[in-house]
Amino acid sequence: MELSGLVQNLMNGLAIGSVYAIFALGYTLVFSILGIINFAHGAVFTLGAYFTYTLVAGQFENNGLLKGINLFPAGSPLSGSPWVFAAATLLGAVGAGLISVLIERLAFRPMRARGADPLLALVSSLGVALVIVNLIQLLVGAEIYNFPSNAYGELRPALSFAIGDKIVVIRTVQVIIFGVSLAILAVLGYVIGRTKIGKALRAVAENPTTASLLGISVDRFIVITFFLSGFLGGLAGTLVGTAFGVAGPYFGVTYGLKGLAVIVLGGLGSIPGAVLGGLVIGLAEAFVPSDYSAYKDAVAFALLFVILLVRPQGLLGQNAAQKV
Amino acid sequence: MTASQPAPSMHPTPPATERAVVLEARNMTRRFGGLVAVNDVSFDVREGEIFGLIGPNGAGKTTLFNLMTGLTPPSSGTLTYRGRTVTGLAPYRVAGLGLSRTFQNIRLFKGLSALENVKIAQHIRTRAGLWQGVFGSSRQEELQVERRAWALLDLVGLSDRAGELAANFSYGDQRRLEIARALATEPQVLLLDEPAAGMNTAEKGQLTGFIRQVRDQFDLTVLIIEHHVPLVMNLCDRVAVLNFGQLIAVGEPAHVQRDPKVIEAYLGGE
Amino acid sequence: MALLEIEDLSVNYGAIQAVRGLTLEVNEGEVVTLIGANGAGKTTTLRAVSRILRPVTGRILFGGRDITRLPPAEAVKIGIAQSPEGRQVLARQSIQDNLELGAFTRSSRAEMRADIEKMFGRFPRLGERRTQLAGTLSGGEQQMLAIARALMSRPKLLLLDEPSLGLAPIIVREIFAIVRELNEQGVTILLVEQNAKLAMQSSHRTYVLEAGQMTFNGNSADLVSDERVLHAYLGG
Amino acid sequence: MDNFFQSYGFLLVTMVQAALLGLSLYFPLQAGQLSLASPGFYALGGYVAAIMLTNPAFGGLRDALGNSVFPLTWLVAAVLSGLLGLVVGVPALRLRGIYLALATIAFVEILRVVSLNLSITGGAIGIFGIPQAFGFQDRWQYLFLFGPLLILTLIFAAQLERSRVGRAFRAVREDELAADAMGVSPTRYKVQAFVIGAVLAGIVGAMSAPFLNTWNAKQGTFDASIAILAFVLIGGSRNIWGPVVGGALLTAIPEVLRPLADWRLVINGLVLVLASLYLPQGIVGTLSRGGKPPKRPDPAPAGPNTEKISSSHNSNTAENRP
Amino acid sequence: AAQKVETPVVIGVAVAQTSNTALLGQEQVIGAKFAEKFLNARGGINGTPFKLVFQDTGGDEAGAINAFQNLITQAKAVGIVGPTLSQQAFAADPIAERAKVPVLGPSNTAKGVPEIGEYVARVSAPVSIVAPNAVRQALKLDPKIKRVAVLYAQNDAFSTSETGTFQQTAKDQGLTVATVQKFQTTDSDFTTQVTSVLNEKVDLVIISGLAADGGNLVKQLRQLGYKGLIIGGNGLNTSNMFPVCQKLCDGVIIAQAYSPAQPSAVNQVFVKEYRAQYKKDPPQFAAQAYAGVQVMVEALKAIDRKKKLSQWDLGELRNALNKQILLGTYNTPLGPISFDKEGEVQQKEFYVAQIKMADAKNGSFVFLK
Ligand SMILES: Nc1ncnc2c1ncn2[C@@H]1O[C@H](COP(=O)(O)OP(=O)(O)OP(=O)(O)O)[C@@H](O)[C@H]1O
Ligand SMILES: Nc1ncnc2c1ncn2[C@@H]1O[C@H](COP(=O)(O)OP(=O)(O)OP(=O)(O)O)[C@@H](O)[C@H]1O
Ligand SMILES: CC(C)C[C@H](N)C(=O)O
Ligand SMILES: [Mg+2]
Ligand SMILES: [Mg+2]
Repeated sequence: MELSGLVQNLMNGLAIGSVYAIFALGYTLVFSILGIINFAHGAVFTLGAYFTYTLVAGQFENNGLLKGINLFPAGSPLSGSPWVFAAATLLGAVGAGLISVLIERLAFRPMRARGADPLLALVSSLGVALVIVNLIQLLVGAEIYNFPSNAYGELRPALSFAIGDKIVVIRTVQVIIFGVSLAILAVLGYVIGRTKIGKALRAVAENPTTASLLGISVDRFIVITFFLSGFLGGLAGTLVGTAFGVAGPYFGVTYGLKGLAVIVLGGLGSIPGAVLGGLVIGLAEAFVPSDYSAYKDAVAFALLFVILLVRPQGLLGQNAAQKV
Repeated sequence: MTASQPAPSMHPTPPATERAVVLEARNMTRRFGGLVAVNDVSFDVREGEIFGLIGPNGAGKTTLFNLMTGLTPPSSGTLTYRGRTVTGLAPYRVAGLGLSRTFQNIRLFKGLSALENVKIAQHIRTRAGLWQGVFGSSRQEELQVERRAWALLDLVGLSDRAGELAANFSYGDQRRLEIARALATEPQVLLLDEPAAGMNTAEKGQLTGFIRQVRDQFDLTVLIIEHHVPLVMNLCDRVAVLNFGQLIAVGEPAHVQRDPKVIEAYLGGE
Repeated sequence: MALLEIEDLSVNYGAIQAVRGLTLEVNEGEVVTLIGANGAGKTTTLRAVSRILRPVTGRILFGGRDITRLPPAEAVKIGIAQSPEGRQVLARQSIQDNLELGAFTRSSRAEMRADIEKMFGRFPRLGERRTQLAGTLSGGEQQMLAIARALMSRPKLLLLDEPSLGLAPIIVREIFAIVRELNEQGVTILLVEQNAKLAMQSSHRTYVLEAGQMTFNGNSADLVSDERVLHAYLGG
Repeated sequence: MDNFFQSYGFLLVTMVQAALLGLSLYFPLQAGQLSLASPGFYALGGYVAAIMLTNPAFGGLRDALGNSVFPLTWLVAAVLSGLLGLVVGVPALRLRGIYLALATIAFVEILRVVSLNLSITGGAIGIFGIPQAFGFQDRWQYLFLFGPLLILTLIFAAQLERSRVGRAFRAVREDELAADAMGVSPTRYKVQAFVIGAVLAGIVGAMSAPFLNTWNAKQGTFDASIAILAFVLIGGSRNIWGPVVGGALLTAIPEVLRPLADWRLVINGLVLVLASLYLPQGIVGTLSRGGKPPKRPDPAPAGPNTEKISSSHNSNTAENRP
Repeated sequence: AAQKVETPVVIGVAVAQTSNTALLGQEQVIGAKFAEKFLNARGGINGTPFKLVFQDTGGDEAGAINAFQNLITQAKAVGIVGPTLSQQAFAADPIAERAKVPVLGPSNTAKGVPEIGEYVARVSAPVSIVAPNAVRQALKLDPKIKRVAVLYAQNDAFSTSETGTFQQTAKDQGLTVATVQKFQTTDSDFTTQVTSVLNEKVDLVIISGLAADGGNLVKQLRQLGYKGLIIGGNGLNTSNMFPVCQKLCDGVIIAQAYSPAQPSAVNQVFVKEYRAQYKKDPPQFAAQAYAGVQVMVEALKAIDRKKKLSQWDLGELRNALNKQILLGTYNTPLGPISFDKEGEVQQKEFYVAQIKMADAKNGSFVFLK
């Protein structure tokens, strides 16, 4: 492969991969503490984007029960400035975090109290996802909403340079997403890996009863985790939304499967694993020769399959340290 | 039945030294990273013997059991059982050869009833495949499995709770169930990893008699890991002592008990 | 004064009544032993005191305060620690992390570090292995870790569920030395032990449980020579 | 009545079909394997049937066999699914829990993408105009195929559960390592359970292709994997009736809710949540809690081993406690 | 027993109101509801009102079959307009065929749909007829075009069949297909495809996909620096694409089976009312759904004139309706249409439009002559 192609694929892969990673982080957080896959995460991701959109645009158009309602009849004060947009993004993420906490309260906690099969959480969260997605459609319709293109101010839409006679380009939005996901990784990695909070989280994850015997308030930690997960999910939703449009109520759900692949590849419950997994899958997809682009999805999954056979616990997953 | 009175043996047993060697461990070694958990251990176990394995915590006793039953592959060394090499076989094949064990950290099928636990362990001694099972042509075999399972539960005194989930048993009762399950595989060598843990002194005494009894009834050779010194001294024909992975003494209990190395490493001066 | 008072406690697992109408008390500064056959309800009692089981009836008072409805994490905060049956070490964490988590409710990092070193002094075996994952430790090593971890919270009341289980004789002696030493420092201890003789020698009073109910109790010194106890638990 | 079958015939058959797919996931789950590969084998079976029933290459065969071609499609689907199950199962079953689930989903996705790109599978459009099994005109007539298959599968499952192999499955589910140490080969029984599920899903697929009139890559997807898992969990994963009840109910609910129009999927979601919360053991698990205690069989007509134990069997068992 | 026809007469509409496909189905619902309101206001079926019964098909085959069965047996619809996707049509249309209920596909454009059976017809012109117009138009705008890149959503039945037509047309017109890139309708990042396109130095890009993915593709092509012409397929033929590529949608060429500029009176009324309500031009899918209902209603009128509908037996009416649909010529918002004997729509006028964005959100399809 030519150098330019290599560089281009690398950049493409990193960009796509960080989108996967940022989505998968929230998944993995909840998994790491409760050992369950929260299928509603995709829906929370979508909600984050819709929340931000509501704050920015103030109204929804053609369809749904909210049609015709306008938060800002005098024209939105919020659109246009990148700082205001950033504030809206933050609020949207907080909203998503709160919803996530609510989901935990209503759909997970009672189940834990009854000692249900943890797999059942899959079903329960699937139900929650169904409710959220269809409520969105009922309220604002299935159409695509998009953030104003000047959300990030006057940044150029793409950065490009040439290697030889070939051009290499990357979208600015993707650079932003890449940066944000690295920053999130750094912060989370520090909190989980280096602080007392992180240790307690891992203890709760491994054995809640034992954790409570050590004075760790299990429920409180679970709430914190869900908030974080929702917050990150919502943030990711907005970021991805600015890059690709908020493509209807199913927007986040389509990331669900990839996100799952990412966290499993990286190692369930591992924060750096989620990021590494995202990047690996992103890169693998980017390096599929374009003649075979039809097999792109299959390549990601074939890679996953093969890697799992070699490393059954995923790339950065811990081998269950169990001695007989 | 009490500790001091051994159950009357059904066979007149020849002295240990004259009996055939059934197990030969040769230079068995296992490393975990830099740690040598079992270090070049060799010993023989003879037919019908009750062979004790003692040593400080972390000496490598459980690891040695794991090596012998195929759960952990040795880094080097071999174990032969009646002339056949056991090391390198999968655990279920080792069980098939007739070596069965209990676990220090109890590993029952917790979500299944006591009865099921014991039935499952007869797997290797029964034949019915998928189709025989589905077409009901294995009914005779099933009935036998069922009967043996009850008999074994009787033996450990748990048959009145046969239908209860293993998880619901208290710690000591789980240990009893583990022994019944191990016996269900119809072993010729029984490896017990701290069977008396969680039992009180009186119960430990009963256990001594019980182990002798099953040894005689089923013609077993027994290896036992135990920290309760009186039990070991009372029960075992011979005792091996491990320390930091190495065998530091093998011999008759009374002899080993006086070994200064053993006293220093394990028993502690008193 | 009684530090721990259990009044008419009953605990069920589904339909199974594991503890029935148990009343007992542990005075401040006392070591109390709880003995009984397998399945008598000893572990269940400790789990109820630690608040991980919810009693059906009865009250649990700690320092005069009713803690029957307290969440388990709060129980640790007010000074109740347990070394549980089956060790329950956090298998995927290192020895060091297990001990640090034992001190979760404490705030001074420096004190915690010093205490960890103290534990390593007591159990050199653990000190040699600080970074080893607890799940790969031998049974006895895990037991030492579980006890050390319980001590890390500097409890007022220490609950020990069969602490000598799986330990070599030397270490068993060490454990009971610790019990005495802690007690001299004023820690109150409720001890469940199968090694009844040793436990009674190291304790002030003893309760005997049978099928979820208390059958008798008294000064340990008296009970050691009691016929009934002798026969049932001491192998006499 | 007639009208009932006309209106709900399709639904009834899809309910039975869902029950069968639920069972195909239930088998590996019996051996503790969270395999979500069913939609893959289902899709494979469907393609096998669709191709055999429409592809000109099989024209001669169809003419020669008449209606017997339908059972033949089931057989071929079963065999191919079984073989593929073996090939995928042996390596994949080294994985545990969610890892296995994802590896099997990966398998489903790979199959999907491949079938999208092959011409024999009709690419993205798929295969349409599939002839009707035995000339059935109404959807409900397919009950004559799926119904007996369900009954046979249930009998199979019930018998299996009581047998030695069924016990081996449960042992592996409860504790692989202990099972191994007690003489049960985990690999062998995991693969067996997986292949049984694969074969069943393949046959269901082969029966479904004519039933749906068309077959395409959307038949085997991640969504289907999750839906089938939900059937089993909501119905109850520890009883053969669980997948049946769960599959039938969860298939019926969105249809029953049709009068709610726009709200129907919202309510459907709520039902899933509430069912998970209030029926933690699944519907059947909750209904059938507390089985009766096992009964001791009549004393043995002395076999060599039992004799030994019974002869020493002390009447006072408590005394005999070790 | 023979069933009488009830009033108001029921026409079934089975389109995707949930799932991913709802984005398109939602427009069809609107179009059909417009038809219901206007045609009833103008006397319905010679004075007898009719009523639409909607059944959600979701996005899959089972959903479509269930919806059809419901309409046939529960709602006793005389005919059905639906389903949304061709793939669903292959599953559900045979159900109607066997029950002898006429079906009009409002948006099924894949090959082979009318051939499903006697009772199956469609008002949506197949891609093979519509698509080539766009390529011809592009060449008119820029005769120097030589190299073409073709991109399509490979998991979408209709997009894969459309791309075949596009590629054939390009070759027929003497163009070089420099690269063919595939994607999924669920994809949102197209950097890989776009950079391949850029490096091939093409001067025309042809996209077959749906609104969200297609819109994103357009947006990313432009953002990453593609300057040439873009042709979008039928799936991009909706204003739903505007919010996705916003200003960057500008200039995309789309061949249409419908244009708001179509001058017939019926269309102009439709457009006016639609604009009044939604502040934008009606999209093709709404117009086609409207046309589907309209065809049913007009065919019913013709039957009613011979014998009052209330006198008919339901089965016979369905039969007669099927025959009548194929006989008539209808003046719909799509322009005048009729059917061949297979049920394939015969449409005279096709359009090529170019997107003109007024601002970030609003734009229109400008009719190219
Ligand atoms: N999987 C493993 N990884 C790392 N170290 C291990 C592993 N298994 C065992 N060890 C170490 O090997 C040593 C021997 O352990 P083993 O369990 O055999 O001891 P033991 O003699 O049975 O002790 P105990 O009497 O406490 O049960 C221990 O120090 C233990 O920490
Ligand atoms: N999780 C459980 N579910 C059901 N029953 C249980 C459970 N745990 C314990 N039991 C039952 O409750 C009773 C008391 O058990 P507990 O564990 O308290 O006994 P114990 O005195 O600690 O015994 P051991 O000395 O064997 O540890 C026993 O009959 C036991 O079978
Ligand atoms: C709604 C449309 C995009 C459907 C497409 N024309 C099809 O036939 O599948
Ligand atoms: Mg050990
Ligand atoms: Mg206990």
